[in-house]
Amino acid sequence: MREISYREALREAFDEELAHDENVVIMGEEVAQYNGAYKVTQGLWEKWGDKRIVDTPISEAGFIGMGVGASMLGIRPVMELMFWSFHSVAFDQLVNNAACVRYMSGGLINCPIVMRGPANGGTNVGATHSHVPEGLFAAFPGLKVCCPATPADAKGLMKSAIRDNDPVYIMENTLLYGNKGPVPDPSEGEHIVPLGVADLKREGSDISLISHGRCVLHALEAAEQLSAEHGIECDVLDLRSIRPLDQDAIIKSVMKTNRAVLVDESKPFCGVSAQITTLIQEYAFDYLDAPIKRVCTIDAPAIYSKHIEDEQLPNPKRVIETVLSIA
Amino acid sequence: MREISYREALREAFDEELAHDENVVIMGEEVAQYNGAYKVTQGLWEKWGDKRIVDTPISEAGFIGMGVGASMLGIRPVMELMFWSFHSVAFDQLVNNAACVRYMSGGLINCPIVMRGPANGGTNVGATHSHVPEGLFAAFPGLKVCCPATPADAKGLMKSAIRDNDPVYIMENTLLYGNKGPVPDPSEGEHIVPLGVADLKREGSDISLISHGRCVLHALEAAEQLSAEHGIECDVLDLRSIRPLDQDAIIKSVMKTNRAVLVDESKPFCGVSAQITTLIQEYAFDYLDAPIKRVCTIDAPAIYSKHIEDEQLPNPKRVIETVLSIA
Amino acid sequence: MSDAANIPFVPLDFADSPVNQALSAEEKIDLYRTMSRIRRFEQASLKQYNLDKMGGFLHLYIGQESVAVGTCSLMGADDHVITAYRDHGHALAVGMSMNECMAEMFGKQTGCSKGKGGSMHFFAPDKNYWGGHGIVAGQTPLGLGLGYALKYQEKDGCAMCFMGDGAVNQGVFHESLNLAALFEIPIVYIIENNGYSMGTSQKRSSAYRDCLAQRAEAYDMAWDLVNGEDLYEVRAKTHIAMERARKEKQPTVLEIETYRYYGHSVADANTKKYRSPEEIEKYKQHHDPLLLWKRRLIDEGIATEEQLKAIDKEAKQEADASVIFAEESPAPTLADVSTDVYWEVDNQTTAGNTGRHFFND
Amino acid sequence: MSDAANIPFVPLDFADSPVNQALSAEEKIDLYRTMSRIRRFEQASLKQYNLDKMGGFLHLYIGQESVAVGTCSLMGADDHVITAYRDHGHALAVGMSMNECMAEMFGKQTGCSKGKGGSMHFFAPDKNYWGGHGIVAGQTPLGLGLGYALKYQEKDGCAMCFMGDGAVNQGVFHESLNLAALFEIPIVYIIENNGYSMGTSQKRSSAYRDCLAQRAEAYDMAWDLVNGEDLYEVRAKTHIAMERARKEKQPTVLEIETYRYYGHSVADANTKKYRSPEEIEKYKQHHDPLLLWKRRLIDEGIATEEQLKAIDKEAKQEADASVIFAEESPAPTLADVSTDVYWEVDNQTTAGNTGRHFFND
Ligand SMILES: Cc1ncc(C[n+]2csc(CCOP(=O)(O)OP(=O)(O)O)c2C)c(N)n1
Ligand SMILES: Cc1ncc(C[n+]2csc(CCOP(=O)(O)OP(=O)(O)O)c2C)c(N)n1
Ligand SMILES: [Mg+2]
Ligand SMILES: [Mg+2]
Repeated sequence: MREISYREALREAFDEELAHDENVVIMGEEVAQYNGAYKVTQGLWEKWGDKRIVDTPISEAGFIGMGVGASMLGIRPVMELMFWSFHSVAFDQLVNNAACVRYMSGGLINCPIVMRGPANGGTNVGATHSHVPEGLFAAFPGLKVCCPATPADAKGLMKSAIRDNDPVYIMENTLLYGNKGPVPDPSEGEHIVPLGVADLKREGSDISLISHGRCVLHALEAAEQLSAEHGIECDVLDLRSIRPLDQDAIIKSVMKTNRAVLVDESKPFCGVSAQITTLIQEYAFDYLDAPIKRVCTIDAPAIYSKHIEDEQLPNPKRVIETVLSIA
Repeated sequence: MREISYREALREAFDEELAHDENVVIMGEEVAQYNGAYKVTQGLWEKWGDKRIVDTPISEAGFIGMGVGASMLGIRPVMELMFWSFHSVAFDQLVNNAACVRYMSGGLINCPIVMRGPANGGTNVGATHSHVPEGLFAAFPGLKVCCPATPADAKGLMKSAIRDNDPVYIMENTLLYGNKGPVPDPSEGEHIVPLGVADLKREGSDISLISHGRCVLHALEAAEQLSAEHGIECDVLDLRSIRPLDQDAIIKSVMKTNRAVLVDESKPFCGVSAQITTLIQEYAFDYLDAPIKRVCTIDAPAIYSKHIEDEQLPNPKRVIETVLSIA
Repeated sequence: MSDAANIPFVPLDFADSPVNQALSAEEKIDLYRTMSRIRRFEQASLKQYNLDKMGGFLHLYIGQESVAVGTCSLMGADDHVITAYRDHGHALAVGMSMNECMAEMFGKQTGCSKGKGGSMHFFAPDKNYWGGHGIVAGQTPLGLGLGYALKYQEKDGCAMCFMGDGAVNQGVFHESLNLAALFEIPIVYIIENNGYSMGTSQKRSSAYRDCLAQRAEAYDMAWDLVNGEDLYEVRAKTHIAMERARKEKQPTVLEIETYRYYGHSVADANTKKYRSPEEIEKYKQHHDPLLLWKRRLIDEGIATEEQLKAIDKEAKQEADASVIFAEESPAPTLADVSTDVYWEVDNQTTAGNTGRHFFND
Repeated sequence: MSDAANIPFVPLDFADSPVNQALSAEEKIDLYRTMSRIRRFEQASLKQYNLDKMGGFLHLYIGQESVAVGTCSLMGADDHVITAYRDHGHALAVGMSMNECMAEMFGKQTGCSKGKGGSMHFFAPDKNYWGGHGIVAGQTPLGLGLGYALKYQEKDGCAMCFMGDGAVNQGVFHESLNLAALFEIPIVYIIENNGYSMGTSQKRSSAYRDCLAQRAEAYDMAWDLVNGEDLYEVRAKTHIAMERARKEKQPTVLEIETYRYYGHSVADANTKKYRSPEEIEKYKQHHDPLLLWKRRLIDEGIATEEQLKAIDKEAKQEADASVIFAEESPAPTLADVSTDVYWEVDNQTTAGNTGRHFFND
């Protein structure tokens, strides 16, 4: 299969959906004339013009609220947050207007909006720019959240998200944009990955590594090393979508392996992995041979220093140590 | 001991701390001339005047940021959010500036600020006004969060919070303001409840009910009924403070009872109880005779209808059902 | 010095404006009817609130009726409305029924929002009415989005976004104004200035030069100040702003001066503390929009006192009937708590059936 | 018609303003030195950034030096400063050392923020410098708080809060302006208008009448527009605003026109796409604040070309030395990740030792 980058895969999703539905509009800071701060939208403005690809001022609450309002009338805005970290200045629009307006109107309204952008640490940009808010948003019923780890998933989930009639928040990752991977050629038909379906990216019977986003790559790397050096075979389950969640896949894997390590870039307190732990201990209680362990970001604001930030984040070394502590 | 209301207990804490430290200033919408939307600050403006009790416009991001800035220079603002739900329009100031400025400055700065106000469902004010964000904020290292359930704890925790040199977010509850309870008389010396110390509000050996805020009262009520009707004796542990957290008290209780039900007004996904569950299964794995169960708010935005909202929330009936399912 | 200085001052009569000249007698009476229906509806709801038939807040619109009725009477098929929590007036003005509104406050399944929204969250997208929003100024960028969509879809309509005088100090409103001007959005922001945000007077909450609408100048945007007690003036000036939006794709901020007779909400215990009883009485006696319009209709020979009284009576009967309707309607069940969260789930699509959406353990 | 019409136009010379008249020759040379140190420091950091010695972003201030230096040169003991992520100029202008700043960018323990903040987050509270903030306009209410505290503590100082031209469209800035005017806070908001927010020109991001500072009028607040290339003008006009804050407790918005020569950050690949190379060249040749100030000093007979060159050279040496200092300093350890989160924990107080604060499983 052809290989394209995560960035290109996303761009292809936008391009196809812009063609597929004239109500799709891409919006955000620097997405048009500048081609996107991380070049995800490169070339789209040139191709699609001012109406479909729209630069906004630095007014996240304003333009996201505008997108939510427009979506109520049938526009399908795909809004870039230059960093997902900037959610903090638009939180009300994100968790009240987008998430609750359907409910508060008794189902009269729906918001087919997509919010997207990079949501990750590891680029030495400091505490305010390194939030990983997938758990934060998945906590709000009414919202859907996903975190693609590969180019194929990035494209497939984005296309699902744009066609979804509920608000979907997609957490990308600046450190993945350049990664290449196989993505089906458009000539072979549409490549769509449904929300709510996890992907078993590696099979093993000794322990389940459950992860999402870039941490999936750490889990896979750790799994190879554990296999080679310790003879431990890991299931590596990529959640892909946090809400809806493929709980069946999680429970199935743990019932098989009887042990789980969750690899999650969230801060530990109330992170996504706390919710997954809660589900596993409830639905697979009798199958667990050891406590569920987590590898999260070390519990402090994100440190700037490039000499140490990678160690604050989950990484293969920490995954291996944790697996060995219970395997 | 004399009995005063939760509201009066808070007011007493403010009054004492206003006297104790001239840098303490109370701020928020309608806190001064109007005496507070929920009358928590009643009489303080008359007594302390314009400098110490300050009405603000409806500009939560602006005035909370102002409070954070002032706290960097040694002022100790105690800021009311008329509803904690309005955090959504001030989120950046709450989770970036207050929580991270110490870290980003390498410890050169600290923010002795208190944010407070009611944070609860159950008053039929709809989805946007009924958030319970203790888990949301406790997820941010740099912040401290507590949720008093009784008048004595309200006063004692508030006094600790005001004297604390870090940002402390206190989640009160409109449905508790009128509740009366024993609070030591000021003549007997200062009544202070430290952050990070849970309170075992009832003893029993069959199961641990772990809770915070108003849910503690549901847990206590359920415990009485379980004792009377089913002969089941519950430990009822009131966390009081979510971060710092009295993990020792939690683990000790579960090691004694071998079963736990968490009663938590959070929405279930990544709620406080997900974090507590994660800790228990890790630190008391071998002591658990059944999966940890949770009684949370039913996973949807808050419904308005007074005919049903109480059933969306944790309540004694749901606690009892859940306990019986594993006891 | 021109001759103008010698012409005696006579206040503008907005009755002469084309949009008012075009009104038929029947339409003028209808305007009265709608205002009367709002007032009677709210009086009935106040009574029911005090009988504990509702939960939460009740923000009464009484005293401000001419604003919603005057502005909404100008709406065409592609004009849309969004407002804050003080939303009953606009709801009835766009044509929602008393029944669905009263039932909503009673928290019943037959409510416009199935009892899920309450008093602050009335919705009727089929009538171009997008709520009812509780977070102060939270609706201001949503309104922008309505205007954005209209322009995007090349419809000739505009959005009207209502807000209070206290809402002008929320940052998102300013972001919205900048975006409206920059993107040339067909929107009219309408500040219903009733002088107070809860217990705080305009002076204690806002810094301004001459008035609040003037803040639009910061964005080189058109604005106007409107005397809200005069239905003709409301219509005349709003019409200009709506036409500017529809034809020129230019936004406007209108500040409409008005007054509320009751407290901020029914729970407002201080309503006679931060405003003097004399102030309230003055408005009721000399500036009441229903009274003034009634006089106007009589002066113009369009209706008699008796005819208008009959309209009031009908309105009261309609309101009373809506109470019975609400009372007799079924309450939501526990199952209802979990619907209307996700469109895909409600519509049982493949997406809605894939993965776990709800996390009740 | 008055006689004024007959007097030929001569531009104002801000050198005549009292605050500039009061400058000694040594002080004028010092102003040059500080500007030169900023430029050399940043040139050195750019080189190190390209050698991969730093992580994250590097937002260069080169071209804007007169703004930080002119304004901060007016600071007294009780005047405080806060700014955005483009913060190196202000840091050196308030007296921070190159060593601590360079080491910060290198992510070393000896950095002003112990390597925890990076280029965007320099801090020196002992020099009344409160950062360095990365969220656009997030610092604007913090600045307000500094002013609030000064007034509360009855100090005669003021706060200066810097921001970019793109930051004016964040709502929190407007909330801050309203509060500043309403509460009479001693603050000067300084918009450093370099014409662009990343790749977006002022025209494409902001709606305005004549200029951005004029938005202050919405709050009945004083404002002024300043030619930033002229150090005398920057000082003269900022001084007026600071005095207004200190003496009258009244806020001001100043918009200082300036220019950055490099991209938005070093990562900005489009820097020559959204602005023409000619535009950049024009500024470098005709509007460079160092060049202009150098000429001025020579014209005034205060310094010779050689003397100023020597200052540049010293500055470069200091910058080079700071690179060595940074390079040789130790990096933070994993243990350092977990300090500086809570004051009470760091200070091992009873509160800091009670309950669990960190949740690494
Ligand atoms: C963000 C936010 N802050 C505070 C409140 C609480 N609150 C509700 S209405 C109100 C006063 C608003 O006054 P105004 O905008 O003048 O509207 P009016 O009630 O007069 O119609 C306040 C403070 C809220 N709902 N949202
Ligand atoms: C809330 C927020 N949105 C977006 C960004 C990303 N961002 C950082 S700087 C910048 C441009 C700011 O331009 P301006 O205010 O003119 O300042 P300048 O960089 O020119 O000094 C943007 C969009 C951010 N840091 N914070
Ligand atoms: Mg008002
Ligand atoms: Mg700029």
